[in-house]
Amino acid sequence: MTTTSTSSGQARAGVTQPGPKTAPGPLGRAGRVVLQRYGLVLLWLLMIALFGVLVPGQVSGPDALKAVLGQQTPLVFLGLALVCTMAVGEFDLSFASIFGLAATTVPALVVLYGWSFPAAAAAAVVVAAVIGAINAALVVLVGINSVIVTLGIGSVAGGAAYWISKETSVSGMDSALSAIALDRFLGLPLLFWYGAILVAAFAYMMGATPLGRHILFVGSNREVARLAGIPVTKVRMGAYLTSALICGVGGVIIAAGLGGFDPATAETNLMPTFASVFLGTVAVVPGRFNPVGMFIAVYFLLTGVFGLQLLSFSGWVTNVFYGIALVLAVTVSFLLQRRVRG
Amino acid sequence: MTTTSTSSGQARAGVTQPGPKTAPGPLGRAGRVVLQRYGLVLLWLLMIALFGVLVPGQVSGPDALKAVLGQQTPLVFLGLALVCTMAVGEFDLSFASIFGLAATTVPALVVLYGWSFPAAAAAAVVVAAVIGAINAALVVLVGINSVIVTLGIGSVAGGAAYWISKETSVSGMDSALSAIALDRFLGLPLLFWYGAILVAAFAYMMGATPLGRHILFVGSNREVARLAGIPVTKVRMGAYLTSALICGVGGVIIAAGLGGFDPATAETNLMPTFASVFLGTVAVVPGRFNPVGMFIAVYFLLTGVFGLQLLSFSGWVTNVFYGIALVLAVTVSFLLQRRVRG
Amino acid sequence: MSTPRLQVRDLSKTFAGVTVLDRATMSIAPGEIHALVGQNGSGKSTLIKLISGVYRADPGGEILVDGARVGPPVHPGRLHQEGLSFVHQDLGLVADLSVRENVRVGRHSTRRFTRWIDKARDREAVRQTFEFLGLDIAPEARVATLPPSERVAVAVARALQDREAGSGVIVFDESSRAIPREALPAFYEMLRFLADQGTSVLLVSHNLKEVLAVTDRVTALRNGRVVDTGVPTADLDEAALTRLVLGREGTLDDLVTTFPAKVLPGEIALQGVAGGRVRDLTARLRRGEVVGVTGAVDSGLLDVSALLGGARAGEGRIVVDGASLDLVRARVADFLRAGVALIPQDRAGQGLALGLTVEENVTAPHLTTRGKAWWTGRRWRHAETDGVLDTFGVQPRRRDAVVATLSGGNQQKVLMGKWLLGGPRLLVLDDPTQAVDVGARAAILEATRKAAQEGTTILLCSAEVEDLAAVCDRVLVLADGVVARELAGPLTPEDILTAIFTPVAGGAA
Amino acid sequence: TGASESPSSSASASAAADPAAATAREQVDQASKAVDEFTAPGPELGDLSSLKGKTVYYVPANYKIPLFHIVGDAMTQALSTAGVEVKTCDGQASPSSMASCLTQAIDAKADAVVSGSIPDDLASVAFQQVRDAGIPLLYLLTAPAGPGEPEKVGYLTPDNVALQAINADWIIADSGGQANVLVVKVTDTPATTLWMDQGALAEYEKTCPSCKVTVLETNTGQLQKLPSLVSSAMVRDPDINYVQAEFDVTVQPVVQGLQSAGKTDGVKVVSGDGTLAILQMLAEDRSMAATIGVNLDALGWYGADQLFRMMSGEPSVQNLEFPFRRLFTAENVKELDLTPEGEMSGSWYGDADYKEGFKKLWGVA
Ligand SMILES: Nc1ncnc2c1ncn2[C@@H]1O[C@H](COP(=O)(O)OP(=O)(O)OP(=O)(O)O)[C@@H](O)[C@H]1O
Ligand SMILES: Nc1ncnc2c1ncn2[C@@H]1O[C@H](COP(=O)(O)OP(=O)(O)OP(=O)(O)O)[C@@H](O)[C@H]1O
Ligand SMILES: [Mg+2]
Ligand SMILES: [Mg+2]
Repeated sequence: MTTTSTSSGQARAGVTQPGPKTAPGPLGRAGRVVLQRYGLVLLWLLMIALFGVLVPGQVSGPDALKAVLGQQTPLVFLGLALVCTMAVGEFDLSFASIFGLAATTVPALVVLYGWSFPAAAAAAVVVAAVIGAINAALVVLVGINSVIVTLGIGSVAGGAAYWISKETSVSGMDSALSAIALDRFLGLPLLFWYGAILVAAFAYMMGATPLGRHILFVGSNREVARLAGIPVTKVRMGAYLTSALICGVGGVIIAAGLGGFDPATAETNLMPTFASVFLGTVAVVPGRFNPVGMFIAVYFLLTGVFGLQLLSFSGWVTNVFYGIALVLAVTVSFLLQRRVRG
Repeated sequence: MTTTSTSSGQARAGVTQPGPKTAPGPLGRAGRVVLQRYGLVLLWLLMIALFGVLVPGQVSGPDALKAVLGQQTPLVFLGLALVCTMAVGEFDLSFASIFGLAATTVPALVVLYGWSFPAAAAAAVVVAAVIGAINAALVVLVGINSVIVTLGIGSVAGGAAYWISKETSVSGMDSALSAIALDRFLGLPLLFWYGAILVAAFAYMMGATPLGRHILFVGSNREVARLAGIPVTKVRMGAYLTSALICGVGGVIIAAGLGGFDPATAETNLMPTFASVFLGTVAVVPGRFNPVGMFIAVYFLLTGVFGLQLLSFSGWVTNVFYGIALVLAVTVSFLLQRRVRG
Repeated sequence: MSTPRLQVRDLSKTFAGVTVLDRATMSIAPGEIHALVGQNGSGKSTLIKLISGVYRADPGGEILVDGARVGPPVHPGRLHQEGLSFVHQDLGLVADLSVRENVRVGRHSTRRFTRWIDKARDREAVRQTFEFLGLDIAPEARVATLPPSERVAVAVARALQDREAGSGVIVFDESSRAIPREALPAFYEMLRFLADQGTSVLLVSHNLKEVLAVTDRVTALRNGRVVDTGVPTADLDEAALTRLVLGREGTLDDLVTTFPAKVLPGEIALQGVAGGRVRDLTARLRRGEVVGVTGAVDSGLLDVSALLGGARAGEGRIVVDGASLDLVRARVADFLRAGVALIPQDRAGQGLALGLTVEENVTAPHLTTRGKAWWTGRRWRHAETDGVLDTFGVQPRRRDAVVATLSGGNQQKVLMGKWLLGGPRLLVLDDPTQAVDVGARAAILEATRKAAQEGTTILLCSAEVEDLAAVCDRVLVLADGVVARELAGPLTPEDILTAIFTPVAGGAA
Repeated sequence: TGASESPSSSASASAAADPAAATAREQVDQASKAVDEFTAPGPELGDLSSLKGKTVYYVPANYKIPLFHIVGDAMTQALSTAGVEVKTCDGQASPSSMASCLTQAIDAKADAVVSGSIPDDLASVAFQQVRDAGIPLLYLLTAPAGPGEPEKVGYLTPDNVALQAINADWIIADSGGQANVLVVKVTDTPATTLWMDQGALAEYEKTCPSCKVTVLETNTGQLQKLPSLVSSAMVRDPDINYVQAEFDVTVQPVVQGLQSAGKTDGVKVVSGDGTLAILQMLAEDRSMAATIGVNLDALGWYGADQLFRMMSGEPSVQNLEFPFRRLFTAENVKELDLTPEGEMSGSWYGDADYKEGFKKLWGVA
């Protein structure tokens, strides 16, 4: 028995020839790994250089970078939320609306109904979690197609946001609250650091803990995961709930930073988030949804848009840019995968 | 062997008890079929009656019905476009943007660039077809996930619409052109009849021709269809192209009817269309995407929204209504299916 | 006798009012290899899924491991501690992860404070498990790079790890289907080794030879009821086992003699067919002849049917009665026009659209030839479907039954009917008896023979030497992508087996 | 910061030197005054009792914008004095919805239709159908005048071109004619484009040769893109010290853009509409320096007046100059009642009691 397996293993090893082809010297190999994992970062630097050349006049590089990293964008939060669900093999089209609902609930409760900020913030997060739970129940427990469920529930959440805000953009929260999001640390707003810390925590969880491995297995084959004793239902429901919670917290922070929120703008985050998450799969852990890749991708895309705006392209370019980035990212990732998987 | 099968079949039948339960007399049976196929129509009548009671004041029923059926809505066209792709098992999130691009192209070319209407209309349809072809190429030929591709391409199409319209709503086409869409026949605008005729044609095609069966097979199991000699690639590409063409034609007609178009509004048709198409699967040919079911569902939903408006609900209620309708429709359809399958 | 390792008492399962498992009871002793056999749809997988907690059992009934009650309800998360482990039908490995990650999933060791996965301890645990199995597989190797026999070992290692030697039950539901023939001896050896240590093995299988050769005792299910349990295999022969499964005699007659070949005018030539592992397949097939194609896993056998049925791109040509079909250019539709039809092995993936009805499935390939472009027609569809239902005795006999609701054997019959309907000139069968019970197997092989008599040339691609011996007039044995041998009837399974595994002079082994 | 220096103190020194700034200053002072007296827009109306139970269809371009709620509510209140009912049909910022609403009004045999900022050419066909059906039609917040018989078609809008010009004047005055301005132009409709072009941009061209003007185009359907557009403009030209926004809805994204560019200090934002939230920012001295407002409540009452005229067969008032507008700055914002009640009452614009005035004019008091 022992000999059989071993010998056949050796035979196979003989066939694959792990000689010059698979190991092109340790240096070349390391180079390839860096290129594959951090190609996106290189591309980013390249893009920055390109814009530096193209943009007319003397634009200060550090200022531009600060402006990009300092944007009051929920994209990192939303990207993380989407990574949560996509990593366990689910789809989600409702995260932007959940975020919008939470972000609207806070100022609506504070300004229109006179709640205190902490109470309103807690309520917003609870509301987000409830929507996440509905998603989870319909997709995981009942077993309905996740694209449809999240499309529908997203629409309901969007409607709820309009309802609670009395159909307008609410603003007028105490401006002192904006410190929560906008106070600067090392020249960048706290919002950026929250995102960075969350991403780091998630990257640790996904990469180094058993839960992360469980998520990977659930995402790759549910039945197998179940037989391996992984609580698949719990992991999947947990993904929807965590995703909704992140959206909720993101909404609260963004609303505090802005002093209010316009529910109509929530949906517009859908495309950039998808583009970031899929672009993120070509970086750091190629072929897998991963938080750090997503983080890099968010700022890669924001830089792109900002650069195009510096070149005086206006509105429409953004849509086209995100759309093309998404399709390109997925195509490249797909073709890479195909090469890897054989 | 034959005997065995028979006996095991009988044993099984004995367990299921196909007595009073499965054959409740020809009349009861016909009743059940009608209920299953036309339950949505009954529900529609019920809803109309309910609104009749609830709406204050004397709203004339026929007037209200005329108002619903006479709406300048692209939903029937978009629903048909979506049925095309969903029936062959593909997803499409770009149809609304393709429609928007076509509907923007016409007035933009006519008003901003001085083209003649026929030339502009032709250009709009060609543009729509090109976008459809790009979708088809990426999904069918390259093999990328259709949700992602159509999300991305939809964003590009949306950006293109903003670009061609110079980021504003364009209007000012010759109002005589509106006759194409708005001239009345039997009290209803031509737009309604175009939709009805197209739906009838598609229903015939899907139900009674080999092409319809082929579509069914491709949608149900691509590989099986391929091995049955069905030109799967052609059918799938055809679906994306036809879908885009319908969106294009719909866009031209709507733009002519309105005398102009605002690209920002195209996306708002996404939810209602999904809701209609999925709601349509619980009617006429239960469990399958079908044009007539979709047609009924469109007017069912429009009646709902109209009734809510008469009750002075508007805005957010619409989003919630469409979202819930979609989720409910799919859940019911799914649970029915599960019962049928055992 | 000591406490049984696994005991199942009075387990029932009802789906939507249909009882598919009725008070099943069985008992497995420590250190035995126990087979679970039964016709398609008799409830084997359902029983396994009740034990693993995928389905919730009807009220009443018990599952006991070493005398301790573990359910129902079964808690999937606790199964491993309770001593039950399951090997997924397709082994369930994620190919681009390492052996360590695949084995340890679900029970990673962690460092105390960081909750970080302790790779060193995991590696050690994996090494220990393999050591116990007597294997030497590098824990950090990617699963994708392992040969099939080692992949089986990885799946088994996952099921067995952290267990005291000789404890627990390991369950395989038709896993041997995922194991190539060459790796089977090693697999059986591993099972025996485990049993000798005292671990119990529960094996679901349709392969009666395997059951007789490998297992100690047998439990048989029929129509959801246990008809006999704990029968020692030593007391059984193939006929008795068949009787146990079917409830009647089910000898595989010599179909070749019962339905002798009628030689008819006409000939099909395969010329230089190549693609995948097939390098050159050249042969002449007479009309009305059943020709077998077989070989080892890497002989190219797995690619033959797909090539000849147009399912994958290849080179060479098929000449049907003088009309040539160029494989480079031909589409599936061209194959069909030339009268070449393929019945693939993967019923759910390639053979039938499970969500559609019997009639829709049966008539699908014939719509363009029998219907008009603007009207499919109705009468011919009803008539032809009824014909298939009658010829093959499909149960239930309903045109509008959704295929997914039929049992596996009946689905296979519908699949055969769908393709025989067109009266093809060449029918390429790919292992048509896979996962099919002995009764259905006989029916399918009989239909094959009958079709040949009616003038269809049959090419049966299979590794099942019994099937080949039972129906083939001739057998072509592939080695290294070319026809290495040709055996003429009358054939015995042993002859064919020997031919497959005897190296060809000058060729690669 | 921004609004703490009032234009008078900062500009007075340089104003003497710069004649452009002096002219602008006059305009600004004029526009900052309150209106304390009500002047009837037209002749008295006869007996309105016949209008009882009639229905007016109000079709706002986008009911999600607060302005339309305020105007609609005021109009509803005013019309109800004569027993006229209002039905609202949301145009949802979509021409097809707008057209559907207008068709719906015709089908429901409405007695008058109000276009809430929907210009004729956005749904030209449907508007034509309304006119063909002989239903009185009031264009609210589009153009001051236009085609149509006065008995059947009325117009009512504040002079938006002038409003944007006044904002420009404030910036010119405040900077002493040396402003570096970022103008955020809203391209929603040809009208909104025209207001900025002929109001502000023309004003800079005409009266402020040393001002530097950069124009950003945006669309209220795409406000999410505005922050980074603003911050990229700030990065491109860090010396920009004024932002002139067209409407209050664009202020929040503008401020957001300034924040991410790290430019919240030293850039003054000016806008138009005078909504409560923006006035609060102004009062709290956060980024805002001025906003020109229109008494929307009064606008609703003026609209009702036009409707009453047409519904009782009289001609609508032509080229009506809407008087209730005011430029709010750090100087006069303190005297306002910055509460939702204050906003609703119209008290910010002066003591003129237009409600009583109208009721007398209509004979319903
Ligand atoms: N989820 C389900 N819903 C309804 N019926 C089911 C379900 N799963 C199985 N069945 C039915 O239960 C019966 C037993 O199925 P099971 O899968 O246990 O058979 P099996 O013995 O494993 O057959 P095979 O040898 O083909 O694998 C079949 O008739 C099947 O149709
Ligand atoms: N009839 C059924 N059909 C399909 N899935 C089922 C059925 N019954 C239970 N399950 C699923 O099997 C799993 C086990 O269910 P159960 O309630 O026993 O687990 P649990 O107690 O939550 O598990 P844990 O031991 O991890 O806490 C759940 O995921 C449940 O959704
Ligand atoms: Mg089974
Ligand atoms: Mg439990």
